[in-house]
Amino acid sequence: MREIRYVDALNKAIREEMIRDGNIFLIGEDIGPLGGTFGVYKDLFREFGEKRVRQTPISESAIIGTAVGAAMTGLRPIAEIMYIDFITTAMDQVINQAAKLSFMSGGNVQMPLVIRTQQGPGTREAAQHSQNLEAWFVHTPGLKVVMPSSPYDAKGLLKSSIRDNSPVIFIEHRLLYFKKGSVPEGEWLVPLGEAEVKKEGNDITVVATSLMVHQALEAAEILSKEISVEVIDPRTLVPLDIEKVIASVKKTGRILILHEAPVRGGIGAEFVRQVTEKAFDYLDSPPRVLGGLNTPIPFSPPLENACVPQVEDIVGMVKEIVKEK
Amino acid sequence: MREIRYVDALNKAIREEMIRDGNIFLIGEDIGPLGGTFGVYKDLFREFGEKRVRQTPISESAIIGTAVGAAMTGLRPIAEIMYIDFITTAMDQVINQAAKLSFMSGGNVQMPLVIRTQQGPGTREAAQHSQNLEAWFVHTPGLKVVMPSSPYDAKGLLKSSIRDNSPVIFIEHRLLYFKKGSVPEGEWLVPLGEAEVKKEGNDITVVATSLMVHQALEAAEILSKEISVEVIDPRTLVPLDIEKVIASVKKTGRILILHEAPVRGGIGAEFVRQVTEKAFDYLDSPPRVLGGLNTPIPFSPPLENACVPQVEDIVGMVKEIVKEK
Amino acid sequence: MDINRERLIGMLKTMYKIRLFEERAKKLYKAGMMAGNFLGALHSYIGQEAIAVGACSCLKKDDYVVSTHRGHGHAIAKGGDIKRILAELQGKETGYSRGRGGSMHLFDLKIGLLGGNGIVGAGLPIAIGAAFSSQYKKTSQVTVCFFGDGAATQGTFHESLNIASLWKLPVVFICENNLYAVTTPASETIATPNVGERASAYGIPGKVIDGNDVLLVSATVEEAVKRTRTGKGPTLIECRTYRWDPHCFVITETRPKEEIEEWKAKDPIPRFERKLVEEKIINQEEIERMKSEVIKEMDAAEKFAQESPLPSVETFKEEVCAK
Amino acid sequence: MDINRERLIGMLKTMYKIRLFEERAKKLYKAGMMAGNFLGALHSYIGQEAIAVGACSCLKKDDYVVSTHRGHGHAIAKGGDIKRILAELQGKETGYSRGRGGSMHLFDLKIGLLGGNGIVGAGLPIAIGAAFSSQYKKTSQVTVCFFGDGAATQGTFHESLNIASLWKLPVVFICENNLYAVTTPASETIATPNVGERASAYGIPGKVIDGNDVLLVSATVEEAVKRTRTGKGPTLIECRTYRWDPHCFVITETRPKEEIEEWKAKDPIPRFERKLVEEKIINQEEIERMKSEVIKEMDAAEKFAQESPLPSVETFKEEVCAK
Ligand SMILES: Cc1ncc(C[n+]2csc(CCOP(=O)(O)OP(=O)(O)O)c2C)c(N)n1
Ligand SMILES: Cc1ncc(C[n+]2csc(CCOP(=O)(O)OP(=O)(O)O)c2C)c(N)n1
Ligand SMILES: [Mg+2]
Ligand SMILES: [Mg+2]
Repeated sequence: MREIRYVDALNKAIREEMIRDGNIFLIGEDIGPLGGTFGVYKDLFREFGEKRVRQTPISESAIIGTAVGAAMTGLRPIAEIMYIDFITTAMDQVINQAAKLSFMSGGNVQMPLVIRTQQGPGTREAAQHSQNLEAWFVHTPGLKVVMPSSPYDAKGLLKSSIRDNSPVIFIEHRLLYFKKGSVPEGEWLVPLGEAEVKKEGNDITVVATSLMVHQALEAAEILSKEISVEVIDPRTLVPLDIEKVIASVKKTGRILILHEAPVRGGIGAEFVRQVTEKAFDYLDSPPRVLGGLNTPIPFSPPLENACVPQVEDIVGMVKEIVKEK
Repeated sequence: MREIRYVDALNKAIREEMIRDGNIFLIGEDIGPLGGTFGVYKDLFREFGEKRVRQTPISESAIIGTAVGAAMTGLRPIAEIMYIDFITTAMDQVINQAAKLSFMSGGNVQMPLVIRTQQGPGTREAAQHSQNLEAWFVHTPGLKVVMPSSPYDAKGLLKSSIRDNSPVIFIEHRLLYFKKGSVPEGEWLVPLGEAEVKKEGNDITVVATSLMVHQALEAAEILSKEISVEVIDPRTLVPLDIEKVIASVKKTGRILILHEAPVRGGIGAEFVRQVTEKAFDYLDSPPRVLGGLNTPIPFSPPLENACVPQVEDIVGMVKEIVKEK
Repeated sequence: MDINRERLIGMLKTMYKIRLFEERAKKLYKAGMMAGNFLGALHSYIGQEAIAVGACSCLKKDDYVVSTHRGHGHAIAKGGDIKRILAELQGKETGYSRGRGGSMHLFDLKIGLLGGNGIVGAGLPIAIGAAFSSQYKKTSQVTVCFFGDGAATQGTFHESLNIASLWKLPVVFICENNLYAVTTPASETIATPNVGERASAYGIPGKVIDGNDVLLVSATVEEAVKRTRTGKGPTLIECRTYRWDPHCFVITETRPKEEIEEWKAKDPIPRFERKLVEEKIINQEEIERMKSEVIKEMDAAEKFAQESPLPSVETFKEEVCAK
Repeated sequence: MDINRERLIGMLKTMYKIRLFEERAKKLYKAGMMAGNFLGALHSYIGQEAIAVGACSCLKKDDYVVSTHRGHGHAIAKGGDIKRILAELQGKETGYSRGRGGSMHLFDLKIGLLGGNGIVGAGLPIAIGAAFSSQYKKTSQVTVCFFGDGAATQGTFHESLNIASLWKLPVVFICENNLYAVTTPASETIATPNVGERASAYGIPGKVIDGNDVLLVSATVEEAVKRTRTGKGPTLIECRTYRWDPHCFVITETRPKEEIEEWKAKDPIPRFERKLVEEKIINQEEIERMKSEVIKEMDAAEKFAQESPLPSVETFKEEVCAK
């Protein structure tokens, strides 16, 4: 199978869907001739023109608001927020409008809207360009939350998100854009709400999304002689395929959840809640979360690195958990 | 001791602090002659004038931004957001500015800022006026999060918050404003980061904040003949006095966390994470969370009531947990 | 008057409908018969009827209206069914939003009603989106976006007017300046004497008009609608007006009594009625007949709402769990 | 010229300082010696020097400056120490923000530098707050708030200018219109030809000036500062200018070559220099001496930054855990 980059997989997904459905349009900053800051929209402006690739002023509330109004009246917008950190300037439109209006109208209006954004530390851009905010959206009823880790998932999940009739927040990772992976030709989808076992194992379940899947797989590889690690990527946090996670924990008896966001109040805690509720008797040791330190992300490289789980931290933590009891 | 209402306790705290420190000022909507929508600022405009009680246009970003700029330059603002739902229009200033600038400046600036707001369903105002959003702020490094349940705590915690040099989000509950409780005269504080056992018990630990403390106590009362419930109010979610919770769980072996916000990704999960990590071997049954349904809050009273834990739900859940194993 | 007789009479009737609806709603609210009356998210439109009616009289059925927290008048003027509005206010399953939304959230896509909003200023970007849709699909639909003086100081006002102008979107912005946001006077919140004149900052036409003159409102909006239907972009119209009731029914009245009385004397309904009588478009008898028709409609709506079932908690829970 | 000689020479020197600093920073960046050069949060101020220098030449040490993501020029013009700026860009403990903030977040309360910002438009409300502080404490401090053409379309622009006007806050808004926000031309983002003329929407004076003329900038800002120091409220000044480099060093250049060349020909430094030479305020020899002083300072800064330690991870972790 051919190998393409995550960024190109996203580009293909959007292009294919735009060809399929004339009601899809793109809205966001610098998405015209530049093709978006990271190139996800490369050449789409040339192909589809400014009608369907709508470059905006720096007005995030209006970007999401325009998408909301357009979605309510029959279009299928894909709105880009350049960095997830900037979504803070549009939260009302995301949370009170996009997520709620279909419900509040008693189903009178629909909201087929995708908000594409990217997040994560690791690029020395400091605290206002490095947050991982998925937990906020997981806690917001009415939104679906998607976090692809591979080019294959990126393409298949983005197509599913675009076809979904609910608002979806589609969160990419800056450090994944240029990673390659195999992506078959032709028409296929990855459904929302289906976790994938990225690597089978028997001693411990490691749950990770986005960039952390790669760190988890690296750690699993390093540990492979001593510990058999199962790596599960939920791929979508809402809807969540908790069954696959539970099944894995029932097999391994141990679970570690990884994320870059601060541990406190992060999605790891939500996994712990569900796992302890549903598989308490299968647990050989307490479920653990390895995530970010409880601090804004610092600029300086060694400090930044210290703030988010590194492969060696994961290796260490897995060993610690497996040794317990 | 004299009994006063929660709203009046807040009023007294602010008034006393404003007399003590001339750098404290109030900023927000309708806080002038009206004294705030719920009367927290009653008579303060008359006493302190428009210099220190600054009524604004409906511009939440500017309200918080003004407070941020003022705090950085030596004042001690108390900014009001009328309903927590409206903070979505000011999230950048709360999250990227107030919470981070002291850190990002390497300590060069301080941020002694209190954001006062109120939240909760129960008043038939629908989904854009009924959210409980504490989980977002707990997940934001750099903020302190306070949620008083009684007039005593309201007064003591607000005074501590005002004197703190970090940004504090102080979350009140609309349904508590007119509840009375005893509040001693004179000068005293309730420190941030100190949980309180609101009722002692041996069979199960119930953790609750804000309005839910009252529901928990009512449930405990109903159950008192059969089950001995310990009710703990952390009072501040950040900093969190997890030790007191752990100590209680070590005694009871069981824990239920209550909140009105949706269970998914709520603060209950964070308690479960910490408790399983720190007291796994003491748990006789899986920690449980009883919280809101996973939906925007509906307007219609029976639907709204069904969305958040009612006393009878708590009673039922406690029985269920204690029966387990 | 270059508007036809039927339309004029329709306008008067709609003004009565709004007035009497709001009076009925207030009565029911005060009798404890509204779902929302614990804290009173009930915002009366009385006094401002000329604006909704004047503006909506220029619109076709499939044109869009973006409304506010004070939205009953907009819904009725756009052709909303008062039975379903009242049912919604009582949290009934037969309400426009099946009891999920309540007073501030009336939606009916069939008549282009895109909802009120509980967040001040949130409607403006949504209106841009609806207008963008029509432009994209090359329909000739127009979007009318209502908002208050209070909303004019939200950042969304700026972002939306700027984009609407840049993209020449088919939208008409109508600022209902009733001089107050809750208890805060517009003079304390808007740095210029008028909102309408801010239009120049976006390179679009701006008007400041008497919002209690329904004919002036309709003529002004008519022109703006024509302009924007033919691709010439948005207009900002500020209508000066006044609400008779307090912000909502739990907020203490803080406005001077004399001011309220002064404005009550400028009641837009008798003013329009007198004009129609003078011009012999309607006579007293017809007016009485019209009023009693409206009252009958109101009685029927009350009965309908009253007899309608509350939503089923079981069904609701199933719906939520299915998600 | 009614500015004294010393100040004029100081201005020229500061312009050189900024220019040479940015060139040095770029060189180090391209050599992989900056902390932030993975994705390049390094925004060059070259071409815009006249604005920071002209504006800050009107300020006292305790006046406040609110800066942006493109903030090195503001920091230097306000009297920032280039050693500590460069150290910050390299993520060193000796940097202004102890390596916590980086290029976009330079703070020094001692010289009134209230930080850059990574969020476009976020500085405006913060500037309002600083100005409010001075008004509250009855100091005569003024706040200068820099922002780009891109920031002028954020909602915060509207909210802040409105409040500044209402409250007559001691603030001067300086929009550095360099014609682009990243790759998006200002003509596609601002519905009117100028940002400056939007001032009328807030009832404050507005100016649109050549931002490459340091004397014009300083004269215009001087007037605004005087006005606002005496309680007459804010002014909005739009300075038309151009940045020579791409938005930052990882964004592809999309602007027409000819346009870039055209603007390079309008370089504010030789323009000012010529004027000073003509007016015999400085001669060529003094200029050369000045430049070599600046280069020496730059070398010292580079050495200082290079030799400074990175922050200690252990100490940092302890700090975090203590919270
Ligand atoms: C973002 C936001 N801030 C505050 C409120 C609370 N609030 C509800 S209505 C209102 C006043 C609105 O004034 P205006 O826009 O003039 O409309 P009016 O009520 O006068 O019709 C306020 C402050 C809100 N709903 N949303
Ligand atoms: C709220 C927000 N949206 C988008 C960005 C990404 N971004 C960084 S700088 C910039 C352009 C800013 O343009 P302008 O204000 O004109 O300043 P300039 O870069 O031209 O100096 C953008 C879009 C951001 N940092 N913050
Ligand atoms: Mg008003
Ligand atoms: Mg620019």
